[in-house]
Amino acid sequence: MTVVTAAAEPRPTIADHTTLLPGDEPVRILGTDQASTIDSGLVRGLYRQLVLGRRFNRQVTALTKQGRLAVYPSTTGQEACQVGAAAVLGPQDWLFPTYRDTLSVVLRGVDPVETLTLLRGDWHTGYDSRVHRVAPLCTPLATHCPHAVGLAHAARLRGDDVVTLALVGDGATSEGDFHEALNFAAVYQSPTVFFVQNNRYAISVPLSKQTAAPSLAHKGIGYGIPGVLVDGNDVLAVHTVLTEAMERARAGGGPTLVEALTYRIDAHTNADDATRYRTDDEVAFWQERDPVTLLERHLRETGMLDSDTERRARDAAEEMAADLRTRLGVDATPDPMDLFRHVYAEQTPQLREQQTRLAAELAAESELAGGGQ
Amino acid sequence: MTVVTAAAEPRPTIADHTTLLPGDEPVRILGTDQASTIDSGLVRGLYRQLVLGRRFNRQVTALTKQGRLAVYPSTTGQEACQVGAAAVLGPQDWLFPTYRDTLSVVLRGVDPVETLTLLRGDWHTGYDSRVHRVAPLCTPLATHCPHAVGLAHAARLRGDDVVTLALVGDGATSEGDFHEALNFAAVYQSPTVFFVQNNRYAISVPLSKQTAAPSLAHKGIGYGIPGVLVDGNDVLAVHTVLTEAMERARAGGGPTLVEALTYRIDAHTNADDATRYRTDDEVAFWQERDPVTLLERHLRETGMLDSDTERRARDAAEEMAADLRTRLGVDATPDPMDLFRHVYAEQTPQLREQQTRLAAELAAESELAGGGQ
Amino acid sequence: MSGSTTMARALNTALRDAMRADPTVHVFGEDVGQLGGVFRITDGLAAEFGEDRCADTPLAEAGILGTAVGMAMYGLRPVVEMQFDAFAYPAFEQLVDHVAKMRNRTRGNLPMPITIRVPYGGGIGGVEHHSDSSEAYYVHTPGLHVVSSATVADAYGLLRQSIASDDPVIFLEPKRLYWTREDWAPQAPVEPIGRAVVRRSGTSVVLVTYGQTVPVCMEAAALAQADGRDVSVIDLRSLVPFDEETVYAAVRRAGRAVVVHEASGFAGVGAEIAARISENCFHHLEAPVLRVTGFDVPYPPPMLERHHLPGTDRVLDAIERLQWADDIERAWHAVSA
Amino acid sequence: MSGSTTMARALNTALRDAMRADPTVHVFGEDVGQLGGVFRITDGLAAEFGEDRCADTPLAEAGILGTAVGMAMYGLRPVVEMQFDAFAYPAFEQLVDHVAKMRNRTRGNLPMPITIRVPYGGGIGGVEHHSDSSEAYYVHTPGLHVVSSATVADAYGLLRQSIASDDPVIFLEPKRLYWTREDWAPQAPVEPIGRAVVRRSGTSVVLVTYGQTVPVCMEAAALAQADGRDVSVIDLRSLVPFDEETVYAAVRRAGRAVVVHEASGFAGVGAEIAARISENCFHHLEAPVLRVTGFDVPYPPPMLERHHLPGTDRVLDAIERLQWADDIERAWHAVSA
Ligand SMILES: Cc1ncc(C[n+]2csc(CCOP(=O)(O)OP(=O)(O)O)c2C)c(N)n1
Ligand SMILES: Cc1ncc(C[n+]2csc(CCOP(=O)(O)OP(=O)(O)O)c2C)c(N)n1
Ligand SMILES: [Mg+2]
Ligand SMILES: [Mg+2]
Repeated sequence: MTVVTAAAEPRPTIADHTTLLPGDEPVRILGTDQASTIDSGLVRGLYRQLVLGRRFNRQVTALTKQGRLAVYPSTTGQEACQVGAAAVLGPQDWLFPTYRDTLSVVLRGVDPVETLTLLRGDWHTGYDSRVHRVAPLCTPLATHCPHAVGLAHAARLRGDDVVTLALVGDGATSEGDFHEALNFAAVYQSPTVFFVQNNRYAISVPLSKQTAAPSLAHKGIGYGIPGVLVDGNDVLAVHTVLTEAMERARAGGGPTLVEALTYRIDAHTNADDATRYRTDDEVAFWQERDPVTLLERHLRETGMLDSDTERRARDAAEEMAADLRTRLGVDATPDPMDLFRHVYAEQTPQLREQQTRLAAELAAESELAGGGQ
Repeated sequence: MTVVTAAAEPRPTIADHTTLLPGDEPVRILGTDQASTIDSGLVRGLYRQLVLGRRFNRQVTALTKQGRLAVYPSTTGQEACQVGAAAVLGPQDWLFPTYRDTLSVVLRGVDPVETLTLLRGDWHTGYDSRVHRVAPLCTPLATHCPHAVGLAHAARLRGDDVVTLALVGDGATSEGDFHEALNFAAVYQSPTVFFVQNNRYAISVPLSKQTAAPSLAHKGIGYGIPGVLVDGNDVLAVHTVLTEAMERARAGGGPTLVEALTYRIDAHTNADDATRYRTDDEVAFWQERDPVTLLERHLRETGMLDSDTERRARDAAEEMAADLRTRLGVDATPDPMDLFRHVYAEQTPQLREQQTRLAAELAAESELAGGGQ
Repeated sequence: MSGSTTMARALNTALRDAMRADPTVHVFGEDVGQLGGVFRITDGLAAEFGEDRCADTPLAEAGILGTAVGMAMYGLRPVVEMQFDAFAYPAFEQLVDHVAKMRNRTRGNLPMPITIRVPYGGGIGGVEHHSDSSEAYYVHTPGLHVVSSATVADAYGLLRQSIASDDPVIFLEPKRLYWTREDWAPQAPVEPIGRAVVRRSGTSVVLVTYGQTVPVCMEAAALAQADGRDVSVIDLRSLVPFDEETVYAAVRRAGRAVVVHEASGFAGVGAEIAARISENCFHHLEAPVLRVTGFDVPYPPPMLERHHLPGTDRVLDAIERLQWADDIERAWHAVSA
Repeated sequence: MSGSTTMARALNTALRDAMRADPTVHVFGEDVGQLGGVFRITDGLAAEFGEDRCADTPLAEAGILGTAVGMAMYGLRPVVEMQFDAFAYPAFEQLVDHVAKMRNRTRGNLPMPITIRVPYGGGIGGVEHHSDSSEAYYVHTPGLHVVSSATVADAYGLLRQSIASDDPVIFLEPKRLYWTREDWAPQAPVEPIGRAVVRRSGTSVVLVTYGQTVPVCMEAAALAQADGRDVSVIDLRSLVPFDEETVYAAVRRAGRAVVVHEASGFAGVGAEIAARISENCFHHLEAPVLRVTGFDVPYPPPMLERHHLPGTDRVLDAIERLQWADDIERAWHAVSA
C-alpha cells in the first residue's frame, strides 16, 4: 500500500470514544459521600441562591397574575439548574439564556427589572448584553446555540479567555439549529458548554414524543463531544458537572453537552393549562424531589443550616421580592419614536418619512387630548 | 414515594443501549471467511451491476464532457454503495436519492435517460416517482431525509409494507434537516434506512472539517437508532448491512443509520477541479481499493469469474453505454408552454395571462422565422 | 359579544368535518394533540380520531413540513400547524424548495395537497416573534396558494377548501380575530379559493384588504360615511390566486383606492395590489393608490404595537389624502408646473 | 471581451482589501477556503490570511449564519458566503429573527455588521435551485440592507461599503455577470450605500433596474433609440435603502417608466418600485408603470430559462406599450366610455 495523506486514511478508531458517553445513571452528589467534600461556603451560597430563586419565581408569577407582565415562563422546580448555571460563570464568560432562563440572568447579576423587560411586553431586550456578558433572552428555539458557538469561537480567535454557556430545553434539542451548533462547536473545538434543562415537557409534549434516545446526553458522541447526564434537582451535582465542563472548555478541551434531569412544576407559562397534559400525581412526585428542599435537607442533616443562614437567605429573598413589587408596579413608558431609532445605524429615507408621519399623528393626538382638558 | 405515571419516571436506563453504537472497525466481508458463505448467484449479480455501474459513470462523464449534460456528479469509486442500495429494495420500497445517486436509480430499473433528465438541463424530474417508487433526485442537501421519513410513516399508518431508503452524503449530515429526520424517524419508529455515503469530501471540504465524531454512524445513538459502519467499497458488506437494516425496518424494528466509508474518485462534478484540494497520492490510495477490482479479485480467487460471466457483464454494460450515446445524443425539446402547465392543479388567472403572453411571443417569433425562410 | 360561534370554533369544526369526510386528512404539529394547540384550534381531534390522525410531533418545523411532504407523496393530505407566524421560518427551505415546486417539477405526478395553518399578525399582546405578518414571503413564492379569513363563515369555508385543494395552501389565521363571534352554522363551502368578496359597497373609494384588517376597514368605512364618503370594502380572502376582476371593477367605478394590511409596507402584498391597480385602472384613477400598512420596522411587542398597527384613524387619514374636490386644483397645478 | 478585470476578480480584490484593512473581517462558508469558493470569489484568501480568517465551515447554512451572529456579538465583522441563492433558505430563520432584528431589539448594543454574499439569478445554465432571485424576501425584512452590483467598479465599491457597514447587508452577486470585464483599477469607494445611478440619461422613458438586468436594459435602451425613444436607465444598486429621489426625478421628467428584474413579478421588488412611482409621480405619468419580470413560476432550469428571463425584446415591447402618441386617443376613449 502506498503512503497516503491523513485525509485519506481510513478513519482512525478512537479507542476511548466511549468516554464521550454519559453514565447510565445521572450524576448525583446530594445523598452521597461526595456531598460532604464540597466547600461549605459554596454550599451555603448555593442555598441562598436557591431560596432567592424560588422567591423570584413565586413573586414574578404573582405579579404576572396581576397583569404586570405580558407572560412569565417560570423555572419553579428548575432552580438548581438556574443557580448552577449562573454560579459557574467567570466574569468574562457569556451566558446564552432562553425565554425561561430569567432567573439565571438575575443570578448572573443583571437587574431583575431589566431582565424582565421583554416579558413585561416592552419592545427591547433590556440589559446591555456586552456589559453583563449575557445574550438577550432567546425565544426562537435553539437559535441562540450557534450564537454561543460563534461568540466563543471569536473570542478564541482573538486569544481571549471566554467560555460560553448555552441554556436550552429538551424540546429545543429537536431543532436543526441545536444540531448545527453542536457540530460547529465540535469542529471548531469552541469553548462552549451546552446545558440542556430536560424538564420533561415542551409545552404539552412529553419527552417520549420528543426523542427515543437513551438520553439527550447521548447526542454528544455523534459530534465527538462528551455528554454528561446529571440530576438537575441536585444543585451540588449540577454545579460540579458544569464546573468541570467549563474548566475543560477553558483549558482548550472543547465543548461539552450536559443534560440535567429536572421538572417544571408550574405550567409552561401563566397562559398554559398544564392539567390538560399531566397528572397531579406526576407533579407531586417531582415536588417531593424539590431542589430547594433537597439541599435544605442536606444542610440540616449536616448541621450547616444555622438559623442565621436561613434568616439571611430569606431576608435577601424578601428584599428582592419587595423591590420587584415596587418597581414592576410602575408602568414602563416606552417612547413610540423608539420604533424607528435603532432599526439601522443610519436611518433610511423611508424610515425617516414614517417616523415623521407617526410624530405628526402623536402631536395631533396630544393636541386633541390637551384640547379636551 | 408515590406511584407516578410513566412520563414522570426518572428515565429508565436502557441497559443495552451500547448495541446502538457501531463497531470500532467497519463491517467487511470481502477477504473474510464470511465471503464464501454468500450465495454465488447474488455475488455474480452484484458483479454485473458493478461493471454496469462503472461503465455508466464513465459513459455519462464522457457525454458530459461533450456537452450532452448540464452537469454530472459521478459515483466512480462509490459503485458498491450504489449497487448495494438498489439491490436491497423490494418492489414496494421507496428510494430517496440525491443529485449524485443516478446510478442507484438506474439500477432500480428506471430508464437511464429519464433518470438523467434534470442533469441534462431539462426543467422537470423525468421518471414518474410513483411508478418507480423513486423520489426525484434531491439537490438541497438533506432535505429529502424528512420526506423519506414521512413517506414511510404514511405507509405504516396505512398498514402497507414499505421501507424507505434515504441516500445522503457525509457533508449533508451537518444540515439541520438530517438531524430532524433522524429524530422523527426514531420517535415514529418509521421504517426508514438512512444510508450515508461518506466519500470523505463535501465538494472541497474534507471530513475532518465536517465532523469531530468518532464516526458518522455514532450519531445514531443520539436518536436511539442503531448506527452501523461499513466498508463502502466492499459490495458484499454493503449489501449485507443494508439488507439487515431493511429487514429490521420491515419487521417493525424502526430506522437504522448506516455509514459507508468510500471515496469519490472523480471530481465533485465535471465543473470541479479536485486537484485544488486533494493529492494524487490520496486518489491513488483509494484506486487500489476500487470496489469493482475488489470484487473481481474475490471472484477470481474463488473461481467464480468464468469468462462467460465476465463477457456477459461487459456486453450488458457496453449495450447500455451505446444506448446512452444514441439517446443522449438527441436534444431534448421541451415545450416552453410547459412553464405554466403544472405550477398549480388549476391555473391561476395570473398565470393564464402570462402563458398567453409567452404564446404570443413565440407565435411572433416563429412567424418571423417563417418569414425569413 | 353577540353571536353563537367564534372563529376558533369554526376552524376546529372545519378540521373535524374534513377529517370525518376524508380519512387521508392527517393533522400534526407542536402541541396539537393532547393539548389541542396553544389556541385550541385542534381541540378534541386526537380524542376523536386517535393519535395517528392528530399527532404531536417533535419540536422541529422543518421536520414537520418535511415529513408532510413525504406523507403527501404517499397520497395523504396533511394539515400542519405552525405554532406562530415567526416559527414557520425554520421550515422556509422545505416550503420554497419542495412544497411549492414539487407538483411543477414532477409534471403533476407528486402533487402536494398540504395545508399549512399559520396563526399570523399582532394585536394580541404577544411578545417578540409572536406577531409577524409573513404573507409577503409566501405570495412571492410560485406554487403556493395563500388565503386568509376575516369572518367566522369564511374561516370554515376557506379551511375546508384549503384542505380539499390539491395544491399547498398557506392558511393565515388572523389570531386577533380568533374570538370574533358570529351567528353561524357549519355548511359545506361553495365558492372555490380565489374569490374576493365585497363586504360593503360604496361608490367613492375602495378599501382593499384581507384577514386581520378587514374589521378595521369596515369600521373606517362606517366612520367615513359620516363624512360623506361612500366607501367599498373588499376582503380579498385569497392573495394567491388574486381576484383581479372584483378589485378592478370596484376601483374603476370609484376612482380611488386604499390598500390596507398589517405587514410592513415595503415590498409587502400591498405593493403588488397597488401596482396592479395603478397599472390596470390607470385611466380611472382620480388619485394615487395609497397604502396603509405596518411600518418598515421589526414588529414591536405589545407596549408599542398600537402605534405600529394600521387603525381606523390611519385608514380615514388615507381616505382624506385621496385628492378630493378642493385638493384637485392644487394637484393639477403641480402637473402643469 | 475587452477590459482588464472581471467582476469576479473585483469582488475578490474587495474581500482581500477589506481583510487587509481591518483584522476583524472574517470570511467563512462552504468551500471558501482551500478551493476559493465554487466561483473562486474567495480565491487566495486562506493562503494570505490563514484559515482563521478565511475558513471552510461544516455544511449547514443556519449554522454558518448563526455562528456569524455570535462572532458579530463579539465585535468581529463576518463576511459569509451562501453558495447559491436557494441554499440561503435554510438560514432564513437566523436571518429574519436575529440578523435583521438584533440591533433594533438591543437598542444598538449588539449591531450586526455581517455581509451575506449571495450569488443570485439565472442565465448560467444551472440546474434546479441554482438560479433563484430571492431579493424580495430580503427587502421585505426590516433591518437588512440589500444591494446588488451591475458593474465591475460597483462590485468592488459596494462590497467594500457592505463590509464596512455596521448593519447586515445582503450582497446579491449577479452570477451571470461574474465574467463581465471592464477597465478598472481598485479604488476606495466614495459613495455610501443607498444611491442609485443613472447609467444612461434619456427624456422619454425610464427603465428602473438592478443587478443582472442592467445590461439587458442598456441594450434595450440602445435599440429603442433607433426607434426614436430616448431612454433613461437607472441602476438602483441598493434596494434597501431605496433612492427615491433619483428615480422620481427621472420619471417625473419622462412621464413613463418600466421596472425590470429577473425575479418573479408577483409581490416582487418591482411591485414596490412600481407602486411607489405610481403614488409619487401620479400626476406626471403619461402611462401606467409597467413591469418586465420573470414569470410567476418556479425557476425553469437551463433548457427553458431563456423563455423565463426578461430579455431585450420584452423590455422593448413594454416600452412600446406605454401609450405613445397614436395609442393615447384609444386610451382616452376607454376612460370616457
Ligand atoms: C422555533 C420555535 N418553534 C416554536 C416555538 C414555540 N414554543 C415556545 S416554548 C416551546 C416549548 C419549548 O420546550 P423546551 O425546549 O423543552 O423548553 P421549556 O419551555 O420546557 O423550557 C415552544 C414549542 C418557539 N418559541 N420557537
Ligand atoms: C442546502 C444546500 N447547501 C449547499 C449546497 C451546494 N452543494 C451541492 S453538493 C455539496 C457538497 C455535498 O457533500 P456531501 O453531502 O458529502 O455529498 P457528495 O457531493 O460528496 O456526494 C454542496 C455544498 C446544496 N446543494 N444544498
Ligand atoms: Mg422542556
Ligand atoms: Mg461527500
